[in-house]
Amino acid sequence: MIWQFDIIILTLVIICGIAAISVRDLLGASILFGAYSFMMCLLWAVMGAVDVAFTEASVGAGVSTVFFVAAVFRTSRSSKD
Amino acid sequence: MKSIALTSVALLCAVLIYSTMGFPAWGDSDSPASTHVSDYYIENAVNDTAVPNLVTAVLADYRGYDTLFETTVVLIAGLACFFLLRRFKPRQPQHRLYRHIDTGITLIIEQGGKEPTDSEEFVRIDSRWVPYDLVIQQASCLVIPFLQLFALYVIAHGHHSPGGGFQGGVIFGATIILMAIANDLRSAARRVSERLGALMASAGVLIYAGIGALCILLGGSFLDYSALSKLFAFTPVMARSHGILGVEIGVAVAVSAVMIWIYYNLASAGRHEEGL
Amino acid sequence: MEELAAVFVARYNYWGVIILMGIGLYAMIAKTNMVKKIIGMNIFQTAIILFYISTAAKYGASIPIIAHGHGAQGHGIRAADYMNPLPHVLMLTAIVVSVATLGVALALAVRVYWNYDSLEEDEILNQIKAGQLNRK
Amino acid sequence: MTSQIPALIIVVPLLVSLVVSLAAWIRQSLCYAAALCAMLVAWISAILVMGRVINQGVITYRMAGWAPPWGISWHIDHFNAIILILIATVALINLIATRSTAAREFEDRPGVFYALYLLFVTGLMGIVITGDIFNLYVLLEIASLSGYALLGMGSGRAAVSSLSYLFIGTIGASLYLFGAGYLYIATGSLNMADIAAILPTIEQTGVIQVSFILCLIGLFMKMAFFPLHTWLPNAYTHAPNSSASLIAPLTTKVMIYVMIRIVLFVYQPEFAFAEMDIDRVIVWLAVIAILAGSMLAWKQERLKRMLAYIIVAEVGYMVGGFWLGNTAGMTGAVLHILNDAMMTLCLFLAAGAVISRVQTDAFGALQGVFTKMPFSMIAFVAGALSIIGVPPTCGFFSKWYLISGGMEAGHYAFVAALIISSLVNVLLFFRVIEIGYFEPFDSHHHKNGQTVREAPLDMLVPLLVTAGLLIVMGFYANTLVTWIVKPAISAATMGGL
Repeated sequence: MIWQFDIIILTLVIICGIAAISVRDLLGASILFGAYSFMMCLLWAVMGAVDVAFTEASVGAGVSTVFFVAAVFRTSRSSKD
Repeated sequence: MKSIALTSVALLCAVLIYSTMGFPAWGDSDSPASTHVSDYYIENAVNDTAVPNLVTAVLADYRGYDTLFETTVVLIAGLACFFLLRRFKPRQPQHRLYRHIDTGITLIIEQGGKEPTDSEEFVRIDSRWVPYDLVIQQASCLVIPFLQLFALYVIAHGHHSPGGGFQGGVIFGATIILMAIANDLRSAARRVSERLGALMASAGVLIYAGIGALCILLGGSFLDYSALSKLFAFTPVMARSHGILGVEIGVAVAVSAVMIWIYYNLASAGRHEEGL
Repeated sequence: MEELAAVFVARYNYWGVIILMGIGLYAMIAKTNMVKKIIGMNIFQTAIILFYISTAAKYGASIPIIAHGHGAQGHGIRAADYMNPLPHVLMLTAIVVSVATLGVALALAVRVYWNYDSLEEDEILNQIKAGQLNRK
Repeated sequence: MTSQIPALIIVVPLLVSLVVSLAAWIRQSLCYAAALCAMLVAWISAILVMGRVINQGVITYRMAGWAPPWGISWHIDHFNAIILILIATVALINLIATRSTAAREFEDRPGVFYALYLLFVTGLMGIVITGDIFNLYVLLEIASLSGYALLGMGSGRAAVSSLSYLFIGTIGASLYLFGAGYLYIATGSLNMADIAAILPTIEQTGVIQVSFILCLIGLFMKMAFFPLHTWLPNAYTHAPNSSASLIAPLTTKVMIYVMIRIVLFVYQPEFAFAEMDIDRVIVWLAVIAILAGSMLAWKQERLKRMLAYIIVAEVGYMVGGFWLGNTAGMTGAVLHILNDAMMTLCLFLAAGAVISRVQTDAFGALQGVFTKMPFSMIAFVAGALSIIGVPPTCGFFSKWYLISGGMEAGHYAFVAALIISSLVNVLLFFRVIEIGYFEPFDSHHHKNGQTVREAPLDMLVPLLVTAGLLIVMGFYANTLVTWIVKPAISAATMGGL
């Protein structure tokens, strides 16, 4: 566990989180949320939580993103904010 | 509105950040969280359950009751998506699109027209989005078997390496979702139909809860896998290890089926005709 | 200065958690789009998961898989050599709960879209008000 | 083998719900029968467990055979045993009463409805029975997620209301989880009894206080305590009738149970009342909740919506009574959990019966229902009298304890709020009764030509049983208090306070 790595990834996580909620295109927001989840997965891997990181990689970055894309495809893609 | 929200959230954050001053330092191995209960797991899990992966041991045995309900939560999500979204009546008016495979010409069949259902030359396509990319289709055909093999490895090897029923199940479900995205929903549904998915989802949780109930019948507590040693010729420790494997298989079956089921319902908005 | 740096290194992870929680909560309060709110909800939940994982970390410890698990049968295992497995277990459960919540939330959002043809909260409220006026 | 009876309360509904969700794809007709059997078994085992608790004291059930704090254990005392019986009774009565409603509302998916129904009940029972703070969160989500699905299936606004309930409910549950994380970081344990033993020994650094506040706010969101109640009226008004009459009586009451359990058994009274010093604030909030709930109920034009706002006021009764901090107030709060669940069930079932015949619950359409549906309306009046607090019904006794608790604590505003809200309830229900009894039946309002008549027997019998239970619980209120409520409270407070 090296805290210098940890802080870099944590910053990336926060940037991805802010980006995901501020993009107007919902498809883009879904993909940014996928990136957020993947960064989060790296963060947990740095902290030694390999099982949790594995789960987040498959669930958060994988299946959740697909669900978001599917829901956006079936509703509307644009958002007012 | 937005500025009010921003200030109140910022105030809340400030209070919470102030409260972190009372925490033990990050990474401190003498903090209460790292000494009170967890030491027992680290020192005894291998002796108690013969599972070197501590997370698997704690997940499926010491706190197996939590994990049973974790699997049930996934099943509830599947049931809820079906319950809320599924529409059995087909859409009216209906016209279907078929593509001639060799030339790429699209055929529109209005209602009442004869459809080339069993034709070798025509293939049905979705009305809103028409994926027709040979590279994607062939590449996905190539990787899906290996992904499924990897999913089975993750399920079976959860005792020794990161992974287990949940992760393996999600990967397995994702392969079918990949098939549905690369081709179309109907070709995935031909392999894993909605009915099969729903039955597998319930059956997977039933395997888990059934193993737990079997332990009661054999004289132990609920989910006390060591009671299984009476049924099979295992030592109680190995019975726990094998009980964990059985439970992980149940989790994997349930989770993979539910992921597919949720995807079908979300991507087709409940009609199961056209997908993403 | 050194003390300040020590406090920072010992706490910044928790601060990151709280900032992420703030981002999620802000999205849920201030954004009107339902999908944005759902993304905010997920960020909020993952922030709490990060909090638990941070409590499990130990400097100088390895991942919670006992090396040479078989054969040695647990002799001479020192607790300080391995990360705390308990929060990892809890958070596996929490991740699963969050994906289940996500599925149900998206299903409800799709149903909302069927009824109102919109995912913006203010537009839906206007439609509801107009519908009540029509009925009267 | 008898030591395994507590396990049946959870295991049987869980297993049967899985069988039901399998049967939904094989034979839909089996689903109802299976659900009924499961609820009967759960009800009988809850009563057997109550008997054992009264005879032998606290039962501890070790899940998977591991000793706490390493494994998860159940802790069953008088308090959760009686709540278990309450949940099983309400769910059983509602299951029988809403059979035809459910068949109409979910014509092509009753199997999945019954599976979600059983899972919801399993979740609530698991919340009540568990002795582990993280396990409580998981089961909270089980009950909530199945609740969102059941509420969201209605037509029109139901999905929007259910989605906003989901947002608030998820924030509430996550805040609870965050508070539990603060507790974990300070104590290193998740078992309630273990934390209770550790907490007095560690030095106070503010972490425990913050965890207490976070847990409390999370639970307030879940139980619709006044400023955080906005999800409740919409969610219950637009929900399908068969699920509203299950969820409305149980969810808020179980959350109040969780609050009492966490405050008394984890943080303990000395910390929660003496050290935190927020009890006066919460009682004042409860006063506002009672008054606001009653006033908002007055403004409504529909029966179910009015009942939903009455629930908001009733939550104020129970939270306020508990935070008065004396034995009478707590007795009143615990007794009122039992009474209020039964009253709400009775009123929602009666409203469901009316809606099934009149097709709407707007006040304007209720003219003359008393002559057309006399038995349903008798049950409705019994429920109304109990909510108002008229003596032979059970509502009187819990309100009596609450008022005497308020007098004892010297909190006269709370007493005044209780009395004002009772008067408002008189007016509210008199308005309904006036329309239903004195105004003649007007056939112009029922343009679909269907004649309005008494509800079918399978709906009417459970409704009358519920109304009867209200009066029986009134007669046996003293027995209930001496045998069950008093031991429950004194176990927590060690006779202190």
